[in-house]
Amino acid sequence: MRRRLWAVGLFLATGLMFSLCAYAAEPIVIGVPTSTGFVEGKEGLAIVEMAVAEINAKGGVKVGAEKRMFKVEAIDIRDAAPGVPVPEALMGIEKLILEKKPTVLLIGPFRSEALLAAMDILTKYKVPLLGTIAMTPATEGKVKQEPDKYKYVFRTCLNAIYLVKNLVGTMSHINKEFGFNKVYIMHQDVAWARATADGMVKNYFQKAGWTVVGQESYPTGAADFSSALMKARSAGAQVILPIFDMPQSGTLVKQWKAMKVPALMAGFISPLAGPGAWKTFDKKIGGAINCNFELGSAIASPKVPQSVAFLKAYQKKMGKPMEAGHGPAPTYESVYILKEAIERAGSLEPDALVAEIKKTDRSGVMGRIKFDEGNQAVFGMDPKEAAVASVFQWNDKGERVTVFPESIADAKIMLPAGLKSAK
Amino acid sequence: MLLGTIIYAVINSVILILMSIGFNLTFGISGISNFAYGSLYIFAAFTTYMLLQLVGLPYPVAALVSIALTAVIGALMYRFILMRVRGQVLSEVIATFGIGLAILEFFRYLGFVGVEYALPVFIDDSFMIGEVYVDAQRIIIVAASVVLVGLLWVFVHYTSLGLAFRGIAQDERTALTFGMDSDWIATLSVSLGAALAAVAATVIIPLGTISVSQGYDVLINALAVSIIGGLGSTGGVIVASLLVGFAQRFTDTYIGSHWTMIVSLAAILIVLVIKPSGIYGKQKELEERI
Amino acid sequence: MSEAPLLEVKGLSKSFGGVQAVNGISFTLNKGSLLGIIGPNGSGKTTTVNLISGFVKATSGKVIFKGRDITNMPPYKVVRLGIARTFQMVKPFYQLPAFKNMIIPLYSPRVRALAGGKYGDRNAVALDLLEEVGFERDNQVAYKAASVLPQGYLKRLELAKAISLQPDIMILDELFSGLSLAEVASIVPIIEKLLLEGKTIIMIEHRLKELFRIANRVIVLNFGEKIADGAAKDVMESDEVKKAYLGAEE
Amino acid sequence: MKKRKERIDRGIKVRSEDIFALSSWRELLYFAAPRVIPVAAFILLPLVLGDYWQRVLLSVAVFALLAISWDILSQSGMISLGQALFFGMGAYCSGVLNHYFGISPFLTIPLAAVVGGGICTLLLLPVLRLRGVYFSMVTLIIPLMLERVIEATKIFGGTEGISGLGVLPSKWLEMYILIAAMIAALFGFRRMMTADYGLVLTGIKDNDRSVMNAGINIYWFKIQALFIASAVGAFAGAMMTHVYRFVGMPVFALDYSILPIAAVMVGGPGSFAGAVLGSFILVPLSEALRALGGLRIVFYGVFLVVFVVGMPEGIFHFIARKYSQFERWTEVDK
Repeated sequence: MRRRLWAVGLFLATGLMFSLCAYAAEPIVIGVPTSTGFVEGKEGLAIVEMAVAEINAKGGVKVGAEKRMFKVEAIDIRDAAPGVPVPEALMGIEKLILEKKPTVLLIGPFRSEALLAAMDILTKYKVPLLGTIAMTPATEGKVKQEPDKYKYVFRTCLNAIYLVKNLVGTMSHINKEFGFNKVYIMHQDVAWARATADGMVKNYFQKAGWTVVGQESYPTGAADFSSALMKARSAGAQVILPIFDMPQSGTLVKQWKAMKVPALMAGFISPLAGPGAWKTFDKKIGGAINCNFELGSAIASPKVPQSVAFLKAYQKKMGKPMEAGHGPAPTYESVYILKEAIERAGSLEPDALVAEIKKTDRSGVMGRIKFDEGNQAVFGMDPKEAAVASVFQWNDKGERVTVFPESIADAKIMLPAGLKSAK
Repeated sequence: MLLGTIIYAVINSVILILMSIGFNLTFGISGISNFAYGSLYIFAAFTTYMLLQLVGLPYPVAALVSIALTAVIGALMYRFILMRVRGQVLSEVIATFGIGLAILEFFRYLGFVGVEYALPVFIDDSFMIGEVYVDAQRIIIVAASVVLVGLLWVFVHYTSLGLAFRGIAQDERTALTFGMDSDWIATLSVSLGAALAAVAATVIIPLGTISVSQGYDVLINALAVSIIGGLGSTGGVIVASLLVGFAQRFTDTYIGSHWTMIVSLAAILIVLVIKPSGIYGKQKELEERI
Repeated sequence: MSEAPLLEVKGLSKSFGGVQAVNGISFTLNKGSLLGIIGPNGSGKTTTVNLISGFVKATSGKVIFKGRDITNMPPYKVVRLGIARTFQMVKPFYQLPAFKNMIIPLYSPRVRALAGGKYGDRNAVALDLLEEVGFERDNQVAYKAASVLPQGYLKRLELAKAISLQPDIMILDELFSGLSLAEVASIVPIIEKLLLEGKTIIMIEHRLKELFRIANRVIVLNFGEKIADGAAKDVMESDEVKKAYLGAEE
Repeated sequence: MKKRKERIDRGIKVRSEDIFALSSWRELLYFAAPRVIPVAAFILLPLVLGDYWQRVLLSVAVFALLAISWDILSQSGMISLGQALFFGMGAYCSGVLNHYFGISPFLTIPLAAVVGGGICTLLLLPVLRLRGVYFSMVTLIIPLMLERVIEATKIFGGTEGISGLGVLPSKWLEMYILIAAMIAALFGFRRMMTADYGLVLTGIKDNDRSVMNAGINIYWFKIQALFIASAVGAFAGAMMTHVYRFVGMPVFALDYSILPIAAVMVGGPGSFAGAVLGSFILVPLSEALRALGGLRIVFYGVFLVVFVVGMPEGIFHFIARKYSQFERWTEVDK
């Protein structure tokens, strides 16, 4: 019994202690709940620290009169790992809020359902979140319905809707260039990917007179894509639209190349996003087209100098190039959005802060950032107008050439061997 | 289409065989079910990667070294942990499971995540077989596993150590009276199993990338195949792998990729209901005795 | 030809793989008799018992008990019908005290049925039963953990477990093996008492001397076949038996 | 010295032979203390704890229940590696009942316990025929595969799961229902396993042959044990579902399988108190260790190994001994 009471006392004490030292914290605390066990989370956290270092180096943030430093408090909520229950993630966020008393949260959950569930917690504790991973439009829906309840939830990264828009753009571009109109869709069997795939079919392929020769969804962890590729081949698909963010999807690329499927691989495959892919897939990815969700996430464009600088800075700090095609840029931006908002608001009072964040209008790494009434960063086709994604193609020299949107494109799409333009 | 499916079904089955044969062999010999199997697979993969990238060894060497290392790990695992709980199934299961968990999650914690972790294919080429292209790597896998199974068969049937293995497998007590050191045999069995996991990793991983979560998948596959085929029976593994492998590919092609998992689950449940000890189950006596 | 035999075994056979462990054994057993089954090692004695008590499935043949076919019935059903057995290798629950070892058989449906639903304190019953088989109450031996009991007591415990099931037939598998003469001598009366109570008993034994004192009929097995059946002394006269015992080599 | 020896003897008697325990108020005290104190602790804790640590206590209770259910199985000779199966089954049953049939949580939770338990038992029925490691393997596989099945068939909300489920009127009710359930399970099953019924179950584990030979149908008993255990787990799952108003594939997560086992191993198997104590140590610990992220899971793994190999008895027995000795000293002083 002694021991049991002890244990009780002990963990009461720790609880107390935590909260005390949280109170004592002078600097402005940025909470970073994410899944550090995954590339997007790992690099995201590194980038928050990078941005914070930059800002602190320049003397910190001006809150009213006084200058204050940023301080990063990260927590691993593991929600990206398939085996982890949502409550686990929620508890992580709640713990971070209660013990580190952050002014704002960055990055946030990976899984849509986790983000949706987290919204109520954020409202409860009045902590703004600048999310940069989860992509479900459902959150904006909730924000629009009950603005003053859910006003704390922002998203600076691409959402599923904009992803569709970009892919649509790419597809129509391809269609214009080569007159292709037979597509085979392969996507991971998770909410956002499925939504994107269906969105593509409904909003574009059907309208634009494409024929969807096949659609295949793969459970996370699938490792053999031969049958779909065979189907694509025999159905004479000219374009394969993959939508994957699981590491195993690398296999798909290799198999696509190995099976010499005469079709353009254009979509999103997370392992293809970064420069490392060339080595990873031992040079077998030439011709693949990939859509990095935000400009600056592992891909830069000379037309937006900030993005180039950003990648350089990262390379310099980490000693290796960025790999995540989703998250980094908006994460970096979010820190600055926050800084500016705080300085405009002149206080850390949540509601005032939120109001200022909403007023954001800055042009940075991913172009120009403004929030719509759903607190979603507006994405467009021109970095001067809005934030942009970047669609690039791997050429056979192992370079990534931006091909879309036109505003930042460096070259035209080139076709893989064995595929003739339909024009 | 059909031919292509069959070809890839064969490949898929062979991959399953490679993934599960080591696990099954260990159990067949020493009755130890090594739940750390999947993590040994991943361990081998990362070791190879590191030897390749950091030390800069040529692939074959790196592969061999990591296979050897994994085998050693297996042996140590038995000597320092399993040996102390030998014979208590509960403890064996939990201990190996714990080890596996620790290894896998430790890799994740160390930040071995992301797509840069991959192994190169042996030969970067692919050939037209019938109607589909098959890449050299997959052909190598098939060849490798055929050779492997062959070697194992010879080893078990014609070498004295192999015979000793069979002796232990059939009747430990008697074997002991003939002066076999069962601990020694068990050590070998575990490390042999580990080595086989490593072999599987070094030939299969080049198909894609290394990811920690694969560790669990491999274990699950090994278990599924073993349960269907019958624990400890190599013949069972082969038959079960073919069964599951074909079932998966064909459902993939003709029904839908996401049904593949259901097929395997169904297979397991059906086998358990019809013949609980699996197709070639050696555990039959247990059934009768109870 | 008074009444139908209590137990009837017809052409019982069992082969493990190629080995014919038991080959077409038949015999009948009347109520109240004590049948001894003897034979050299590996002659199929224990297998026969396992076949009767359902622990091993028969390849062919029939076991009929009280006119009811119990061939290949699962052991627990056989016991419920009234055939209880002991094992050659006693495996008590070592960490439990002796009398707690009795609880499980006392918990069995058969006992509860015989007790007609209402049931007293099993511990008390257990202690009584153990006293019957020679766990003297005064020296508290019944409270000792099974792990510290000498072989003699473990065998007694095994016997008590069988008795507690109040069976019609008791099969005692090498009850005497590993016991000293004295111990055997002290157990024999218990068995005689059981006989007087009208129990039917099958004993597998190597200790022929002791067996012949109580057995009124003996079956001799060799290589899974019945080579002799009859009163103890006649059986030992048959030269086939002599051959089996003395010259089992050729 | 002699006196001390006497005390030890009696201590051991008090611990082991409950028959003799009720003979004097002192022994009664021995029994009362370790039962009353934790109960009191669990009843009072929520009142003193902050919002967040209340949540933690909640999951302590949940994992304690899962651990208890694991311990029931292991004491009956079945080693489960898939407590998540029970948990998830309960979670989905209550979730579905509540969402599709609009039944109130007060009904769905008990229903889920029974139905979920039943389904799990049916699923595992074939394996009971086999000894050894089969049970572990199948229990490990089935939940992970069920995830895939739900993912594929998109039933019950597929990957998104079902959210916005009904909740119990107040968080205090949630808290105390769980705590009450845990305490009830703890003492109830302790009693059960020491009674003749439990003796049979442990008998099956130690030597099924001789249990069969007592005319007892061991399948039937194994089935009962399995049902009891899975019902307990399902109950935990159902509670959690309504606490978080959400049920989805993650309820079959490996976490729910690992943590309970780790808890039992740390606390000590064979005495449900160990299971409770284990989760009472591990869950808060893992919360405190959250900063370490994934490393926590590594710790669980290590815990499993260390305790299985080094201290198979678990902490509980150790503490229990210390406790009884200490208690006797104070008595002498009185």
